[in-house]
Amino acid sequence: MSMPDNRLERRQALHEDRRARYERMVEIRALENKVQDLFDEGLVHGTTHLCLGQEAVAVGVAAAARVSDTVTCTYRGHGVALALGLTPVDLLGEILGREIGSIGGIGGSMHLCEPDVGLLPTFAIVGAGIPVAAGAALTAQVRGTDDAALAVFGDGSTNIGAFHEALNLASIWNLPVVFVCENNQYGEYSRIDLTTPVDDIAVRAQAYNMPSEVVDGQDPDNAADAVAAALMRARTGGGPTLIEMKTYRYAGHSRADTAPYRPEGEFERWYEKDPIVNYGRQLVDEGLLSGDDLDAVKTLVDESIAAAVETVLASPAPPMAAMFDNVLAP
Amino acid sequence: MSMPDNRLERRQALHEDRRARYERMVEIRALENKVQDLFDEGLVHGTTHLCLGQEAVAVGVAAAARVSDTVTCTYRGHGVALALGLTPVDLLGEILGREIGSIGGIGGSMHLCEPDVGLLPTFAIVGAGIPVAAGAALTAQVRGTDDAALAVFGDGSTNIGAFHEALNLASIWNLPVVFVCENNQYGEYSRIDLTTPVDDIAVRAQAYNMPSEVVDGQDPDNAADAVAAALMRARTGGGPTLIEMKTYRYAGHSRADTAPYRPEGEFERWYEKDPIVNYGRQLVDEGLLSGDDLDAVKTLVDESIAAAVETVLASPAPPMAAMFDNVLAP
Amino acid sequence: MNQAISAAIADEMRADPDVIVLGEDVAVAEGPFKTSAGLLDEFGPLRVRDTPISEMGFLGAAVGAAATGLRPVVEIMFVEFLGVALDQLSTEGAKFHYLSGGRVTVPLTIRASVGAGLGFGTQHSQTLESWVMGTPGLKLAVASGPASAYGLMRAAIRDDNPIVVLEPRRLYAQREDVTTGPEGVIPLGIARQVVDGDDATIVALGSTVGTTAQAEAAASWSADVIDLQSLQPWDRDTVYESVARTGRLVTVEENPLFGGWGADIVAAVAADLFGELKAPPLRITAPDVPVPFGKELEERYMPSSDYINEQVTGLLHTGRVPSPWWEAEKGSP
Amino acid sequence: MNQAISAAIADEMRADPDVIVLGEDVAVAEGPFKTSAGLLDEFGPLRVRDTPISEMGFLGAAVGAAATGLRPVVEIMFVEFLGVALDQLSTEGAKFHYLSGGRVTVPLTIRASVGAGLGFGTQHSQTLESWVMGTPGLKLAVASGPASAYGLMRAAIRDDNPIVVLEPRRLYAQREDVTTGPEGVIPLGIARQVVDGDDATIVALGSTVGTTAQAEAAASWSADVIDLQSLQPWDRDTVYESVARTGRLVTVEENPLFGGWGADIVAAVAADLFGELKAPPLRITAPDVPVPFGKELEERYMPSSDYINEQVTGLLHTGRVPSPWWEAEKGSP
Ligand SMILES: Cc1ncc(C[n+]2csc(CCOP(=O)(O)OP(=O)(O)O)c2C)c(N)n1
Ligand SMILES: Cc1ncc(C[n+]2csc(CCOP(=O)(O)OP(=O)(O)O)c2C)c(N)n1
Ligand SMILES: [Mg+2]
Ligand SMILES: [Mg+2]
Repeated sequence: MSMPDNRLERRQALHEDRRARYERMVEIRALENKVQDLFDEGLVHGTTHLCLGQEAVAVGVAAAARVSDTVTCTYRGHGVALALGLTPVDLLGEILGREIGSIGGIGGSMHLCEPDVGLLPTFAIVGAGIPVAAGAALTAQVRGTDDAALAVFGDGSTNIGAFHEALNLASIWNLPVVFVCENNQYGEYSRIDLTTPVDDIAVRAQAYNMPSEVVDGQDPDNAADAVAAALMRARTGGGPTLIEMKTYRYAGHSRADTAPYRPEGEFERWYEKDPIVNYGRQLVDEGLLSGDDLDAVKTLVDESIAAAVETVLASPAPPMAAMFDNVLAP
Repeated sequence: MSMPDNRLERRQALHEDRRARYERMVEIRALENKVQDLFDEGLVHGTTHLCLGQEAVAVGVAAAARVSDTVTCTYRGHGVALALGLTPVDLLGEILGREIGSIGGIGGSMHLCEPDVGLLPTFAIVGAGIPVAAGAALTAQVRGTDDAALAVFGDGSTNIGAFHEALNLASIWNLPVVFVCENNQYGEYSRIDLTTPVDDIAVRAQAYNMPSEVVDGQDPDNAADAVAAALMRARTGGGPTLIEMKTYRYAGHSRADTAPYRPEGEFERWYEKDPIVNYGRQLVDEGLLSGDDLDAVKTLVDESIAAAVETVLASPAPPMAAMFDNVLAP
Repeated sequence: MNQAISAAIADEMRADPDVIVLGEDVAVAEGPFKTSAGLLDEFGPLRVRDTPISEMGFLGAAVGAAATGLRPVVEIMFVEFLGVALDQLSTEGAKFHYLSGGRVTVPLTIRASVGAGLGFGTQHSQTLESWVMGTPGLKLAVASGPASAYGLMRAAIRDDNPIVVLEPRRLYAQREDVTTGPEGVIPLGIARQVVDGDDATIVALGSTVGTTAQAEAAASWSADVIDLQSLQPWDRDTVYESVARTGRLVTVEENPLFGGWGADIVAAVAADLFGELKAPPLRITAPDVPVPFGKELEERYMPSSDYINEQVTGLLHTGRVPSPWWEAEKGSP
Repeated sequence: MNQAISAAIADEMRADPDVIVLGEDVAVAEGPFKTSAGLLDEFGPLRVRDTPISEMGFLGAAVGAAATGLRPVVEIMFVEFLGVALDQLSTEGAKFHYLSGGRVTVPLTIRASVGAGLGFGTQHSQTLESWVMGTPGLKLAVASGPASAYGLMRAAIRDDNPIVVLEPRRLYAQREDVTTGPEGVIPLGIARQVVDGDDATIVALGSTVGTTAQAEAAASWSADVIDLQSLQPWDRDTVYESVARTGRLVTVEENPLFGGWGADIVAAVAADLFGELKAPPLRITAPDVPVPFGKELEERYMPSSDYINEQVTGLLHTGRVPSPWWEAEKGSP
């Protein structure tokens, strides 16, 4: 077992090796837990939005997409970013506002970016990344490559105009784009049924004459397969797809939110489908990993996250002059 | 036969008397043709958007709604405004920028308003009136009246975010509002299938778990019945409805547009369903009117429009100081 | 300050059954910043409503509700979200009264949190008065603390026009005794002189009011510190009266220099009190960059009281506009 | 001017296959104002596209396309429609470069028609520079005629930043000989002195450039008339050099006074050239009202050359800022 720290290798591993998918989910969970700890210790300036519980979606998306595809994602993007190949140092550095971070500590938790693996700057505005992904798909279409684009966004985002306009545009132009809705059952502190009058987000694709699918988002292979099929359709001129990943947000919306609005027993029910527990079990059942291997992964990941924290805490804050860089391109 | 010039009576007539519906359609057509003439003569400053061919929708909506309901409508609103009860002088006055116009010549063709019959200021921004109608319905809901609201908008408007957000909001709040889409087959110079990937706009209601219906918009009774049913549902707590009225825009989009992009024979095919010709024939068949009556209506209407033009041309331009009125409420 | 806002809304809701509250998580959760605490409990779900994430939709609905008789108070959680809803505010709501010949009014209050200092990053830290300025038919007020928020909010809800009330986010946690009731209402369009002094007139707004007063208290000079309170319309009388006396005008803004509200104050004073200025008008602002995240950078981005002190001192000593701090910073490698 | 715009886009499309054109009815119909004449024919439907009515969607798509290598030119038919799309411009596109540590660029040109004079009414007649100003990361240029439109458009398309180019609608029909090719390109950020004179520096933009030059030609005084061309960034050197010589600054704007771009020019000059001003800076603007429709009212709304002449003459004779025309008008019953 190995944990590559090169971004492209990290990404590559997910395509080839289901054990790597398991590792990456464990890593995402460990990192998110660490972020919560750091926040509770007062080390995180600002806010955080954890994707605990949604690890399989992130890994599934990254496993299916290739690095020349473009991905847009939200403020709840730590998992997707790690899965795409960013390193824990890239993330923690950014979240803690250090020079070593993904964009030099200028952005924070909500603003990660890594063009090398196809990640555009992540979006703090709900829905904003959806048309932007359609635009990245337009580039592929105009240039005649077989690249595609993916937008990852939440269930609550499907109520905003940008979602509607982007899906309509993608459909009428037959753009190679996959819309991945992480339906984690909540938008901030509101359960989805309080804001969204349909049971399945996927039905909304009918308004655009677009294929769609409801997918169990708690299984990374399942998620990867669904995204891969949609990507294949996109690359071969079949146009866009809306995929609804049913998943669950284990933590509150952000920061100190403890999710008191959650009905009793809901978390527990979802935890039965925990992507890490179940996928680990599955790999053991298949003989790909042993029980000891699972422990070893956890240990390895914990060590690597601890090391990343150390590296990041030793990294300086961005110099004052950094705020003047990159306002305009030369 | 009589042509009331009081706005409330004009409106009332449509509820009670199908001959009035015929008259009003003839009036709308005559007015729109007159506007085009005035435009061609250089008497209209700016632009116009005629609703020739769509008369039955306007009359149907006005016949079904009551004056305490609120209506939002677009720049293509001459017909709806006349049907709701505004007089030819109100309209022509505004279109020609005279003090006698609907809002004193401050607004022009795209900005008509008459609170007495429930018409909010008409909208020159595509889609903007749709959430506003939802808001008027919210007033009724909060106050516990059984009034309702109606939004009238085009097919092209269903691609904009405001449409999506308004329908979602109306559905989740169960608002008493009826969304009336005038599908006149074109948005500006583009046929609907070039911008909109569904055959029937009505299917879009599924994305909001909302009832919807496709209606022949070339028959005023048909249109009125569909709207009345939806209004009844709205008033009795049944929530919003999307109604798609299939209709056709006889003229170009605006001003001097002669619609060269229209396929050969399309206009002719639609003209077979002409609302005025057919409804007139129907009323004659039913014995409600004679052929002579139809001619008399036309004559009466032409005279009244001619008289309105005269009145308006004799009305002064708004005084310079009028531009400073009503910027802020006191 | 969040308590003062909740209290102001509650007082208006008690006084007028037409007042309703809309926004994302304003009801059950009492607002992401707890600015609608207790409202759902007291006024119920018909009048206090959580919305879907659709600012254009619910702001538009609020325009429609206002135009038909309600007095909606709408929360835009971060002012940047107006970027998905501006049409309804500026092109519809602000123009309804005009476009109805004065027959439709739009008594609509839009509250939005603004400003840097809490680490929310580039897309959640601006003040963006500039998006609202320059739209006839709108009013615009900015709270500078609990009493100010209470008083402006009540006046805004009672006003028959669409009004944007901006709330500097980092003041939500500020506490002070607030006079509630009618005496606590602050009329729109009126500035408030916070500090009296001689050497300059310093006009501040929102978050910069406190910082400026602090700067003045610590300084070797003294100045009139004016909390502008309303930006549209702004109170020329108070500003002019003061500048006529002190002969020097300084504005303190949290936004970038270019496009900031201070330019309007300076341009008006420079035109109307030309002969009475003893020194060039000075605008103290943030630099022309997006708001950076790193804690030290974000702190530096906002004009601090030390910096304000330094700048005004520089102006008084040299009679010229001192360079902003970033000139040196940008020069260095 | 519409021909010059079509020509500029065509020239850039020939030079670079990454340039594409998006907008409502820009392809088959060649643009509602015929500003993309011939483009579909020459460059085909992959690069010249009619969009659904969804400005947020297609402007957002253009941001994404630009961030991944294309150079989109997007038409926003009337600048007001930015009100449904501003988020993508200001909060996304303008901040991508910053939020990618400089690794993503957004070479995006947004064209929008602006201004009054054609009877399009209140919601289709504003200039709205104010919506775009104050957003670091954006550039903003305004065309003042065919040559200006050609030159600025080419520079904008080549630039690696998001740029808004505003096109005064009533100049579309204007015709003049235009130098095309590389010599016709007008660098961004540079003003152009249109007229040389002595008594004042008059800074104009877009539609007011022609009116101001006309006013100057008919006047008893003479002035430097400067076409600012770019507003963000604006050319301090040219303006300062002129004001330092003439000692008087006048700005001429089609927008309302409050929130207008002139305030920024005046505030900068008042600060930096304080001692050199012989008279108060004068802003000639439209009144603070929505744009009215009635023909005479709309004409009066925009500063005419007679009015400019009158105002500047008043300034020169009295050394004070003259009242704007509406003071008298509003006073009368
Ligand atoms: C336009 C806009 N409105 C509101 C917000 C505030 N906000 C941030 S996250 C969020 C909830 C989003 O829910 P969902 O799309 O389901 O994503 P999740 O957080 O569950 O991943 C809201 C309302 C925002 N960032 N942007
Ligand atoms: C937000 C916005 N975008 C674009 C326009 C320009 N525009 C005016 S009418 C129109 C076509 C609208 O088509 P549709 O909704 O079908 O209504 P119709 O004109 O056919 O009645 C367009 C694009 C606008 N007014 N507002
Ligand atoms: Mg969610
Ligand atoms: Mg249509």
